Amino acid sequence: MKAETRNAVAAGAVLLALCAVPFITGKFTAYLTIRIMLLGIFAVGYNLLLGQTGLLSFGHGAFYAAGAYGLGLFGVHVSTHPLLGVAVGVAAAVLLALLVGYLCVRHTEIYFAMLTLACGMMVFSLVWNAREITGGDDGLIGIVRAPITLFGLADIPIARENHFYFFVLFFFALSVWAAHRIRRSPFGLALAGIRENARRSEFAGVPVRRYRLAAFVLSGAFAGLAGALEALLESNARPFMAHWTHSAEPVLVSLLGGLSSLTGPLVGGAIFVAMREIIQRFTENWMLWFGILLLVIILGFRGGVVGTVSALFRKATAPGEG
Amino acid sequence: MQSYVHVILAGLSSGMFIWLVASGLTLIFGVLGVLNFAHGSFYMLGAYCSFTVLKYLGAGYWAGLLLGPVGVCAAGFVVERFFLRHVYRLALPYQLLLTFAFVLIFDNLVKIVWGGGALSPPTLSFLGGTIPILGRNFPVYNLFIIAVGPAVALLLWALLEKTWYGRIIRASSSDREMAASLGVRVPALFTGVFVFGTWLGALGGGLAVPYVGLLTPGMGETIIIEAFIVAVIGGLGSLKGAFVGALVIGVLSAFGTRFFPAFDMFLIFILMAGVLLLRPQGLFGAAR
Amino acid sequence: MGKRGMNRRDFLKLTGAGSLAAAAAGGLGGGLLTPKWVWGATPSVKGPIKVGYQAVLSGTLAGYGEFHKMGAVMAVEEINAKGGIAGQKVEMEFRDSTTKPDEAIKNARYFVDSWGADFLAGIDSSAQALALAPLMPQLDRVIMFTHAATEKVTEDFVFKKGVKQIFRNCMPTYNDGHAAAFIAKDFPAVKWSTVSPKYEYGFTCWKMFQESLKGLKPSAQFIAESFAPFGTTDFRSHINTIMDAKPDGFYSTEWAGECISFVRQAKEAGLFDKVKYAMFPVGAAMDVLEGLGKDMPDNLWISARYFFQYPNSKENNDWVARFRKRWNHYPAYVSETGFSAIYAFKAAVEKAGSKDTKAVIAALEGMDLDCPAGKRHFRKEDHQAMYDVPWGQTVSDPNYPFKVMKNMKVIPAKEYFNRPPFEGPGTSPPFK
Amino acid sequence: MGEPLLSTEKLSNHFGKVCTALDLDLRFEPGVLTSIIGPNGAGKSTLINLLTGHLPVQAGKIRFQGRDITRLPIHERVRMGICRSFQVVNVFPELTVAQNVMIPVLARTGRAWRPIRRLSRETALMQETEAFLEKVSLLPERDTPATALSHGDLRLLEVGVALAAAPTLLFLDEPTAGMNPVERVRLLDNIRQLAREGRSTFVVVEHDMDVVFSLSERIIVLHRGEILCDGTPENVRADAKVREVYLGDDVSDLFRYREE
Repeated sequence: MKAETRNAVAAGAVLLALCAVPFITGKFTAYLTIRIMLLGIFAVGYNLLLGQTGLLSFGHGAFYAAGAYGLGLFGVHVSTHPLLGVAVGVAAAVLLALLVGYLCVRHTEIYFAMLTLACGMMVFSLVWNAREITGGDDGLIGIVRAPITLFGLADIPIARENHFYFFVLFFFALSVWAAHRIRRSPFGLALAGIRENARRSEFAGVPVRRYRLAAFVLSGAFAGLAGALEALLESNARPFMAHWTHSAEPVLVSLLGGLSSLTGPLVGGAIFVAMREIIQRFTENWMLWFGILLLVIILGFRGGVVGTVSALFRKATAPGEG
Repeated sequence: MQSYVHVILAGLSSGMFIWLVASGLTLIFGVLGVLNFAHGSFYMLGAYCSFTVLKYLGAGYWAGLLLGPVGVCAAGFVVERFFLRHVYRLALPYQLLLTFAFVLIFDNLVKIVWGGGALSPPTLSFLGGTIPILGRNFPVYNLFIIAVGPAVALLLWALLEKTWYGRIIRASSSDREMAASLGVRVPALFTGVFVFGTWLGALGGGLAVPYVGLLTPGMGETIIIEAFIVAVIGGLGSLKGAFVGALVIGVLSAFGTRFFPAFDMFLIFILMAGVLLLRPQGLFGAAR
Repeated sequence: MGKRGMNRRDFLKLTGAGSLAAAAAGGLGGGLLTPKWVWGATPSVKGPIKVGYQAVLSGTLAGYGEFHKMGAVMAVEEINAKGGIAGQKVEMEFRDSTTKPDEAIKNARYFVDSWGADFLAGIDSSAQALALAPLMPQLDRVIMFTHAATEKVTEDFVFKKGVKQIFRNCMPTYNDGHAAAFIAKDFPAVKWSTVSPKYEYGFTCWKMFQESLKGLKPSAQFIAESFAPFGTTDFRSHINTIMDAKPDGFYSTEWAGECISFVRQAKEAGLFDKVKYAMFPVGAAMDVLEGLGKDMPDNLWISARYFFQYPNSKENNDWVARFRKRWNHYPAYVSETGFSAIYAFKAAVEKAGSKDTKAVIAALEGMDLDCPAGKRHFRKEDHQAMYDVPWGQTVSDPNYPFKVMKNMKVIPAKEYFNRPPFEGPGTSPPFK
Repeated sequence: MGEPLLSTEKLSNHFGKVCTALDLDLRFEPGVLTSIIGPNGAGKSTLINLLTGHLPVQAGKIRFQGRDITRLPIHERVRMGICRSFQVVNVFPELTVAQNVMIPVLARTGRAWRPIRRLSRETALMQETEAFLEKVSLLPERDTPATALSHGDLRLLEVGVALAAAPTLLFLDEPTAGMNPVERVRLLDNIRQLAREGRSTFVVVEHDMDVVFSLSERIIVLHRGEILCDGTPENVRADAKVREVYLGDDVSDLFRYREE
């Protein structure tokens, strides 16, 4: 299939470019790339819920925070093994997503958005107030990037920036591949059906609420993974990860890039991080210009940047093509 | 006894204050179906404009209160007419994103025009001062706010229920296409309602100047969340719900802060989640 | 690792293994030994001295960023006018740190890795300072905190974990917590109460105040406390809590805009008529004084991390006059700390004869620096600057559009600063 | 006649004062192609909505293959074998025709839960989907999004999606509404052929008398939520009440046309 190989080649090229970044660019660009990859994991997972299943959540920062605090507390109290920490972080996010999701998926549209916002802010104030455990608003400090010990045989250090870069790159590639496969899988098609027409999905025999919960928990897992990795990157976890303004970031990023494609949220994430940094270099009033940029993209690129650009290039549209 | 009365009074004044902000938000959502994040910015702009009229043009407080919000209506007009109008047909996230962009822009503009530092308004001559209630002073202005709240509610009720104009607004909020097919110039009506909602938000800002006694860039961001909570609990789109919701939240948080020290926004978000779970349309909202 | 502190074995394993593997996988690790990191730097200092400064320039605290900037820009202008540092021009880039830790981290990395900063300075929020601390060994630049007050950053990170790159020239929580008790012990008031911020800073200061006052005056009781979340604009319920308890002493670490709202609303409710002894450890901040102006009640005990009338020395008065001429504003405490931070870098580079981090750290440790706020002594153990700040009662003065201080009292810093090793008996005041 | 496929006891429903179903006791036998007719507002669609779960039951019981399904959620009723098509087209607009029909097949075969498996590799699934596409003669349009289909093809897709759930009892709500005669005949032949295969029992709500009388072995006439008549096409045509209330005069000439 021509389109399939074309995408695979493009993905391979991007992966190679990402591998080269730490060698050919400065340390700060490598750091920004890590931030873009973290936001990419968060947003590509989130878009499984918004773009694929059609549910707008404003509480996914809570699962991001669950991942970060899960890893952090595990590291401080049990073991600092990064892979175990990430696993615990993702597990914590999945559990929290299961609880919040079970409550929220009975609603849709604005009520689902408001309910997830309320749940997210509950987690935020819980983390803020549980000072003894989470360190309150100072954040959970003392998270260390210990080397990965593989069954005592080898120690892979990830403390240094370059090594940690590949640690994140591995999870980023894994996440994008997983999201791609999910979108292409029977499960992905069922989710798309729910987005397009939830009532008809029920009449097709799809237990809609259970699938929505599955998509919710899945996107929560991606958020937890991104949170755990940020905790390792910045050596701390902060209540503001659960704040609704942070939960709004994957929404903004997916819309910027384009909801209906796999790469939309990734491109949106790159724009979000890079443009904020570039604007800050020219002016202190970065919020003004960033706001104006958002307006241009919302009104100018109606289907998001990727949606509009790919529409321009694609002559014969292969329907349903990513 | 004294503490109970003062807690209730404090709750009423803060509740009515949130109602003033939530009223514009709810009206706009009810008619246009748009959840306007930037409503907090219009509140902030209302405060800054009234402050400017008060301080620099030497006009009295009341002139500030009336002229200030008018300036903000121009901003509201521009936002709806040239930007929001293009996203009505788009899905909910796009509308939220558009209003979110304006929050960033207005916060930064205020800092550029009025500077980053906190501004303190001159104290009120008329309606200033306090009167002792049960041995403790209570600001006269807060009593005025407790009175203004219901007055605005009555004004809105009268406008929507009694006037011909109100009937058109209610008609197009329940069925946009039908109203349009009956010859209602819906786009113009939407602009009018949005500007009126903005005026309400700006009025809230103007009234806030003596109440909060402080103006800082981004001051709208904390009040908009409280207004959201109230709008949701009262029932999205229902003005009556927003009014009652504001009273409940105001008095509840006043009691919470006074008698349950562990009280926090956490309890208010539990209430919000509870209402959404058990009765999504809120206390008075129309059933979904 | 955090709670138990990093023990020796873990620390070595972490860095030991880290550098070994890095050397072995040199190709993978990229330019390991950057040419600049050479032992025995040559005496002459090459290239401009770059300072990366960041403070809050957006949101409700935007005013603080502007006051930081006034102080720092003025210092850079004056130094460059007199030939710069060790003959090199000083360049400064100023960024909006917002209040979010990840933004502060990104800016710090940008300053060092992309812009090539030699020094970092600024930071208003304690959470940002604590988030930056573990990063400093990797960035390996001296950072001078000019506002964040948390004592954890100096006690835990500098002293216990040995992150030598961190310095602070601004008064930490000690003045707000401990010194306030030294002032309060002389008052007849016994039943104390507080309305303080509902986050670490508020909790820590109230705890310090209680411990020190209990030590100095065992009869002291603490009968009511109410904590107001960040962003509170309506304090009336909190004030009700205090007035219902009928205390005779009141203490509050509300600061910036929230302090203005609180004082205004408390005055309306008559709190200050009922409670004769009210203390605001950060009430003398210029934005609060100017914000309240004539509305500031009299006889409140206030302090700040620098007050423009103290010390009444030629250097300070001259600086204040220069500041007012340059910016048409009275200097805020963050303007003084911003100004002094740049001069601290100047003194350190010229003393060390190099801008290499290790040399500058050595020069700064134990240094005595004359600043507008008086003499600052950078303690060797935790890199915290010790200097004296005044306490006084608000009084109106025809020369100023805001209230100033009368009955000024100064507690020497060494009497109330926590002492190394910051754990166990005898490390926090009152000292026997 | 053994256990009925589906039966109702005292099934009733009202919207405020308007009663749309009053104590209906109905039985549907397997393999019997039934039509439900009645003037507008007689409660035809309401009946289907009640039986398929689209509308919650206010009073009365529904049993399917002996089991009480009154409170059963929709997707479980579909799993048990009850499905329906919609009067107003209600498909998956942005998805392709093949994807539209694949979803019910996926759900039925339980393969929808596979998150990593490539859809393109599900050959068995693809063949089954194409078989259903052929039944509604939409195979050529397999890769066009539903939004790009003509009205007639959309109606076919509407029925195709319902068929793909392979229900034992399928309610078709005016399947041929808006179709041109050629498409209509083609669909009716398919339905007749499927009914003959005996896997699914069809119940059709229809206005077109030609379709009703040519297709169904049993006709239920509804009027104001009550059963006016229930029997073979012959006794329905002969029944005086039906003629007077429902068929009225203009249709009687239809019979004249029929008898010539």
